[in-house]
Amino acid sequence: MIVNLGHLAIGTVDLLAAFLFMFGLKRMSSPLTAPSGILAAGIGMLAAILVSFLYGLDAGAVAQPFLRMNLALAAGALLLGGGFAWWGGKTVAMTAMPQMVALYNGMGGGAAAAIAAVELFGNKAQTTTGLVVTLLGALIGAISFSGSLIAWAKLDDLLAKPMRVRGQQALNAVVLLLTLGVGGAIIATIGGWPNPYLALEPLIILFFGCALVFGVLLTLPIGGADMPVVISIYNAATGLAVGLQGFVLQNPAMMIAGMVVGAAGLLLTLLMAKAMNRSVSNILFTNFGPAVTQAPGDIKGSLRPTEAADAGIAMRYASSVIIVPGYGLAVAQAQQKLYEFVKLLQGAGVGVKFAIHPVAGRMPGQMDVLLAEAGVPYDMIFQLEDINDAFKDTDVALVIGANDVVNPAARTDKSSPIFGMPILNADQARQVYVVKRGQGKGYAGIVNALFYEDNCNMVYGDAAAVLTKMIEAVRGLGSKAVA
Amino acid sequence: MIVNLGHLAIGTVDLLAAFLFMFGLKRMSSPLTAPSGILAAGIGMLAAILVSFLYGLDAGAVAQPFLRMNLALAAGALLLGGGFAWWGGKTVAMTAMPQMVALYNGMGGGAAAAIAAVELFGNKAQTTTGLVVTLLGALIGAISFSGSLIAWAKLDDLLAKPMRVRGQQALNAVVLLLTLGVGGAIIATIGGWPNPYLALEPLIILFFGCALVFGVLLTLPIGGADMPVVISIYNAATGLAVGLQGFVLQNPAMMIAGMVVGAAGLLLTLLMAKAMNRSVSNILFTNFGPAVTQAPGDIKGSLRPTEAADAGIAMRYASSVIIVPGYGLAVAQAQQKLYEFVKLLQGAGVGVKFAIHPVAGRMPGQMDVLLAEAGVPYDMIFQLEDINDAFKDTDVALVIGANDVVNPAARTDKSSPIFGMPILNADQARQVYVVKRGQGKGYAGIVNALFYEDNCNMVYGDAAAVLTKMIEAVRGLGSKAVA
Amino acid sequence: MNFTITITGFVALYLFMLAAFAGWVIIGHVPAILHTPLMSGSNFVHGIVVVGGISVLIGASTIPEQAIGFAAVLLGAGNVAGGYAVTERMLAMFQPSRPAGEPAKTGAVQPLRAGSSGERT
Amino acid sequence: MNFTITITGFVALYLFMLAAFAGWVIIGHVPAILHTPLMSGSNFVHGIVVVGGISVLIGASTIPEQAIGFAAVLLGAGNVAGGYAVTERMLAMFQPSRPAGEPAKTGAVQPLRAGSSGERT
Ligand SMILES: NC(=O)c1ccc[n+]([C@@H]2O[C@H](COP(=O)([O-])OP(=O)(O)OC[C@H]3O[C@@H](n4cnc5c(N)ncnc54)[C@H](OP(=O)(O)O)[C@@H]3O)[C@@H](O)[C@H]2O)c1
Ligand SMILES: NC(=O)c1ccc[n+]([C@@H]2O[C@H](COP(=O)([O-])OP(=O)(O)OC[C@H]3O[C@@H](n4cnc5c(N)ncnc54)[C@H](OP(=O)(O)O)[C@@H]3O)[C@@H](O)[C@H]2O)c1
Repeated sequence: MIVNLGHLAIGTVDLLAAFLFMFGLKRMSSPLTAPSGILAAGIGMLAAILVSFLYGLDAGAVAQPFLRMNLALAAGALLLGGGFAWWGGKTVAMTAMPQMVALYNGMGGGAAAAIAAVELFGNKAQTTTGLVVTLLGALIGAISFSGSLIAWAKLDDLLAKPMRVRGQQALNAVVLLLTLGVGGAIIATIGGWPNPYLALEPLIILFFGCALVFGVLLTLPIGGADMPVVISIYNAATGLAVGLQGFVLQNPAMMIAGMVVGAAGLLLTLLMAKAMNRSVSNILFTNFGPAVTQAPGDIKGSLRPTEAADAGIAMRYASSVIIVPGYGLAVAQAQQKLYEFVKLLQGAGVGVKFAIHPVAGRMPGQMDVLLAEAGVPYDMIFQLEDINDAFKDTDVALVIGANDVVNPAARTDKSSPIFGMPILNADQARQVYVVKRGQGKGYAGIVNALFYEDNCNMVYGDAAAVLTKMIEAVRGLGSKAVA
Repeated sequence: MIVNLGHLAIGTVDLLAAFLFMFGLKRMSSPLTAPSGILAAGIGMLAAILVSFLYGLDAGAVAQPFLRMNLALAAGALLLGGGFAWWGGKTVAMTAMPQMVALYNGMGGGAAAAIAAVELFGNKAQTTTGLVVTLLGALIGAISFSGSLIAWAKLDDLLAKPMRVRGQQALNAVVLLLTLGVGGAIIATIGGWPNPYLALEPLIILFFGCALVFGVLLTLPIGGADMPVVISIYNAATGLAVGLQGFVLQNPAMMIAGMVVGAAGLLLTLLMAKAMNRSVSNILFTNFGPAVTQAPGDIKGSLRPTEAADAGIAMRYASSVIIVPGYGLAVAQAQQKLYEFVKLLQGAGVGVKFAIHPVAGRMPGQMDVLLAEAGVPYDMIFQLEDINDAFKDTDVALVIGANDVVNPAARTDKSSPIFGMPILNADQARQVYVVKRGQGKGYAGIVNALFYEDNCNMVYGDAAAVLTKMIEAVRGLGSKAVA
Repeated sequence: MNFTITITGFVALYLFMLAAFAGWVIIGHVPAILHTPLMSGSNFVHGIVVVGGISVLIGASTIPEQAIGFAAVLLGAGNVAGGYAVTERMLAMFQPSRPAGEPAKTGAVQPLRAGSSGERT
Repeated sequence: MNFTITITGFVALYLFMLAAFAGWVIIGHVPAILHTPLMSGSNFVHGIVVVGGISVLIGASTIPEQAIGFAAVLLGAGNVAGGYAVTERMLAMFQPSRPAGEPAKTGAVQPLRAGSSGERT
């Protein structure tokens, strides 16, 4: 009876949680409703976790002696893992978001793999279907685990440049086949076929080892800037692994939540790749070859540097300014300074907007989050298609730490790696200021003809330093001017 | 083995069908993709129907002697019911769409109720849950069946005005309670409780009888113009009934398809009610009271009739015309004539657009379908929020068979039954022509102050006749003018 | 392997919840211009009830069961065929300007994606 | 009544199909401005794996099972707590103009619903 009530409680709460997850994700489709969405999903999660302790009522005779210990272990693990991750999530710098998401995602994949490991070592699968699903979930979870950790290390600059060996593709294929082979051997062994070479346990360990190595090999060669797409893929993969383990554990909430994330992550990946004008397989597998070398003769004109103070004052007397932030803004952590400057301009009656390219920065939406962090209201922030026609009626375009996203080569130069990508029409503004430290190229490694245009001046220096000078200059105009 | 393969085939095809249903409905969110959407859903349906004959492999010993007969009966019923309905659907006039949908919907509800009847008479429910779900599905299906038939009869003018008795609400409540009571008695009887009054079979018959009567009583008092909302509710109800019977029959495709329609129909109902600025319960239950009597003194000005020919020629020499079609256009079946006239105007260089109010006509989207039938390309058709600002820059607004949807009382007169409903700003055009037969009021039964405005002229007559005259007049200007 | 489908109470609730959610989200973005075909289209979808009718009729073993089962299939088939016919007919009518072969002399009319609300002309 | 949940192969496929469809449709309309929080938000949702970890750990009856189960809960809890923390933090940052208490002297800036594509300024 009590056991039955336990099942009733778990089933009801899990059903509610599954609904809240989907409802929450749905509400995340607008900045207005998003905070309530994550809250709803969070409530569902909390309830599901609490009620899951009722599985203790189910414990069979074998597990009974361990029950109190196990319950304590579960609570301890929850507090420990949850506490650390919570603290990390609350304190990490906004610019480090991509690697944090990678880390948490890897944890999820690892958890799914660990569940599979318990099932496999305990030989708990009832049917061949169950066994195959367990192995599949273990494979995907383990790859997602080690791959995400590599992605995290790369983004956190713990690992240097992309590492590749000759014949990387072949090596990867061999390791994957080996993993699948070991998986087959496991199925055969459990199915009762004679296997003279290895017992079940070593086979399982080998299986996980191979899967983990494959995840590492798959991720190492990929460039740091492609990592967001990779993280998104692993996010979908973890979702899939969780869904599969949900089937193994006969837990529909896990099945649903995992599969929803699997599909959502896949779609998000495709959207990102599309915004970068690349295919997913191109990102994953063909990230080779030397950087494009461009004949310098292509570019006519010369670079005209100008002082930060002069540029700042010019903007103070403009009537409209559009700001194009890019990866450099994140590097310089200058978002607060930037908004301070913008508020000065607004106080002086200058109309200011932000123009965000879908792949500005190193993660989709990174600039939006960065600006939001600085307190910029989101109705000042415009996406490419909403603002691109406005540049031509604008006095000043301030390009700050951005490069590829305003490179006109995307429009004209068929040989350019970014050809075909829509770009922000900063060059159409009456005056363009470009803030960057020096002659550094953008992510695509190509020269930017915009910098040589007649209406463009360069403001050299770290974005934060340049903005400080601009703010001082405008403030220096006296309180009347900044009324 | 064969039986197992049958289950495999049914399961696979049904899974595919369930997916195609959702995929198809999703594609119906844009006129561009909608035709492929209904095709996809249709393919899924066809496959599901064909594969369902494999249930024959399942037939137990009792049903075995009947099997060939039953298969033949099924095929016959399919051809007979499908053939008639197909023919009806292909030949019905576009203006009769609402009642056709009501009819088909009633059929679905009836089918669900019939399935439940077989389950109940055969006493096939395994558990109390199953029995309750069967009864619930039977109730909803039967109500939807009889209610939809009444809706059909009303819309097809087989039934006259709303019929009400005193204490209608109380009567409805009594019948509903009676139905539920009989349902309870059925559960008790099957559960083995002593029931001295009635045997199981009469109880079941009584149950269906009460449910059918309730559907009739619920629908009879509702005005014909509210029928589309009622149909939409019954559509959702049939979906729900089908989903419940799907559970009883352990058929997940039925469960999913039914529930998808149930939710979709509910949302559609709410959207419709919102567009009419009324609540669903208001439509269903409080459709009483005499029509609003308005003091004629409210309206200043006088009606100025004009000749159809003059109005037509005036439009020929305008540079922009917006046409506001309404219920009268559907009554007059004048959509073809209207588009003929529009093409004449376009040929002469006049810019013409159609402005559609969300509740113009007697069914949401009815005007869109009507114009589409006449061949009007859908990019000439604008919804209220897309066109309302354009009236003020427009030479002529031609209001044809519409009334309430252009009544300024909705903006100003708090006592008006349509107060608060957004209306089309036809009154802001430089010149307004209103085509109607006489002094007839609109659905809301109130006087329209627009008709008395200085910039408004009335063109009396049946819409088709008026348009014929207009076409002749414009043609009469000679080929040069209509170059 | 055995491919019989068993859906216990709770799993049914999960299926219902998911399906209802999907239905709700799918419809959320349909433009008003398509409300009528959408109504008949969803009407068509619940015609799947005919499959249930067929399975019941096939399992019938008495004359009354056969009669009611026959009615179920008849009605369900009407739902399916009629719903498809009217929906397909209506949808085929919605045509954009260009492919319709019209001379496209729309004058001041700026083509606009149908149902794209939020844009003002 | 018995509330044990049994999901056979086919029903699992139905659940998976429905969930995947729902996930796909839900994400279809998310504006680019929210891509990062959405990624971390969906990341949070698959943290439900921790529930699986708890059930496995509770059923553990050997030291290795306990150890791996403990790891599963530890990792899953990290997924949940971290995913929630960063998502909530990011979303709290997105503020519209007015409530932010700014003097709203936005000059020529016309407020526009964030992420409303299709409108051109
Ligand atoms: N968003 C995504 O999801 C994503 C993902 C993967 C790849 N990408 C790629 O990343 C690129 C993004 O374009 P983007 O225009 O944002 O950036 P970018 O093209 O990478 O250019 C960044 C520029 O910022 C400057 N910079 C660096 N640190 C700076 C500092 N502290 N202060 C001032 N300037 C600094 C650099 O020049 P100096 O060195 O001279 O200062 C560099 O030219 C695209 O090519 C895109 O395809 C994006
Ligand atoms: N669309 C929906 O879903 C729905 C559902 C339920 C209710 N409604 C209600 O229906 C109303 C719809 O407004 P509406 O402006 O379209 O129509 P309306 O307000 O009902 O007015 C129709 C007008 O057309 C005229 N008319 C009738 N037959 C005609 C003919 N053969 N030739 C020319 N004119 C003719 C009538 O005047 P004469 O008699 O003088 O000709 C009448 O004034 C709204 O009140 C709405 O709330 C709509």
